[in-house]
Amino acid sequence: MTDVTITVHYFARLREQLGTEQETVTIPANLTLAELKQRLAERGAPWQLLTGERPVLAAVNQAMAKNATPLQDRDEVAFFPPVTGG
Amino acid sequence: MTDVTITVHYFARLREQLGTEQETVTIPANLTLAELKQRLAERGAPWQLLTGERPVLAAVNQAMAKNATPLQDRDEVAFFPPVTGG
Amino acid sequence: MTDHVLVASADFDAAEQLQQLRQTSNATGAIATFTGLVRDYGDHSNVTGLFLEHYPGMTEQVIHGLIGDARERWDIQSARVIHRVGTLTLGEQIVFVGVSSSHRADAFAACEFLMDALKTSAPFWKKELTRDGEHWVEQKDSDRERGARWHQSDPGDD
Amino acid sequence: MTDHVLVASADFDAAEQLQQLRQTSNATGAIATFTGLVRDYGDHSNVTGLFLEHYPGMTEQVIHGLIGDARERWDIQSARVIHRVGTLTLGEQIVFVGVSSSHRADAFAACEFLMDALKTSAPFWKKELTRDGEHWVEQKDSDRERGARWHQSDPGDD
Repeated sequence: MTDVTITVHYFARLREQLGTEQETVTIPANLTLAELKQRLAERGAPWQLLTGERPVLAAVNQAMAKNATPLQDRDEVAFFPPVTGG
Repeated sequence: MTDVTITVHYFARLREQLGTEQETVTIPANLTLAELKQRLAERGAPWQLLTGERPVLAAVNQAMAKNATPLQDRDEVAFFPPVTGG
Repeated sequence: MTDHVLVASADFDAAEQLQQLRQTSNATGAIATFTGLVRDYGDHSNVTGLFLEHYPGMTEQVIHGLIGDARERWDIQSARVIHRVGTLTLGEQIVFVGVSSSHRADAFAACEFLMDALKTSAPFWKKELTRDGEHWVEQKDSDRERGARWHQSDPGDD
Repeated sequence: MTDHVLVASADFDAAEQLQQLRQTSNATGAIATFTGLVRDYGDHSNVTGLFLEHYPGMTEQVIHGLIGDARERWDIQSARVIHRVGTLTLGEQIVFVGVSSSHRADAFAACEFLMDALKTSAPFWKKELTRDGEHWVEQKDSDRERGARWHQSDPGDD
């Protein structure tokens, strides 16, 4: 199975807790968003925050996305806490 | 019974139709607003508009008033159509 | 906490009103405003202007009373109401209502309540000036219904 | 019919926004606006400022989408949304939403809908800066409820 490369952005509290604003990740093609979160969480603390109790929202290519969304090459993924603007 | 003197103001469509903006009227003390309207309507056309089908609102001393309100000396009475500001 | 009520023929500066509302308090988090303009149709089409009449003295009292009603129902800080009278042309400002509050829900509700109440409770009368003549505007059922809406949750209210 | 969406760290002139909304069309009779300010308390007291983060690109898309949603539901002419990001101090403007319409009910509803939607659907995150430190603001149940309100009359809506 071909590997694909995606970028992952982290925002707000999550960005601070993970100490990461953006990274490039190589994953197998057609991995879902849920599987990506699981893989990242396996890095150990603090990454298990992605699958923890506090809600983490996700966007793929700048649109809100659900856990079942399959990821494609060059996708832009973002993880963030519930929004609090306005 | 003592007579009292009141001022009567007319606004908007009513003012135009009656050709009167303001007048001073001498009436018996304790006449009600309804009785005042009746007396004015007895002047004949166009004054019967005050007791006609189209609604006429009234204020006494610059507060909305009901037909049963008794009038006192120096009261400021106003008759006008439903309001349409804003 | 100071409110401001003005009925005048002169135009007003909505920007200045907004600025005043911003300076209410450090607890002000929300400002809702409404501006009404002369548009090209109303009861009739081809409206070129409006003539607005009011009952001097009573108007201002009624508006202060409406602000008092709003203050009893919502947590608001300052309210500013300006209503013009006389002859206005297409596009001109007719009315401004601005409310400041700590919370947006209160600012929105009080602002909309005041606008609805101005339409049904304050002694103003509007005459439309059109190419084909002029005529007094009739009070709308929709305005009466919108005004009545605010009383539905207060069964004891008159 | 032109809408305006701006996400920027620079302050904005609400007066200019109002002026733009006034010039929409001769059919514009109503302009509703909302301005949000940094107030001295939020999740914590003694707030001295806010830090606002957003998701560049996605934010603007989401806001344009929300304006599209508003346009489907109400008869609105123009909508302008400005949201600031970065560090803001007490009393500063955070957000402006302005909507023009022929009718006041539509202007009010669309303006309030857009504000509620910004709080629950646009990728902004607020951090409160207080004398005792800083902390990310939590999303409020009340905001979720206010956001959900707009969907209640659309049973087929997601």
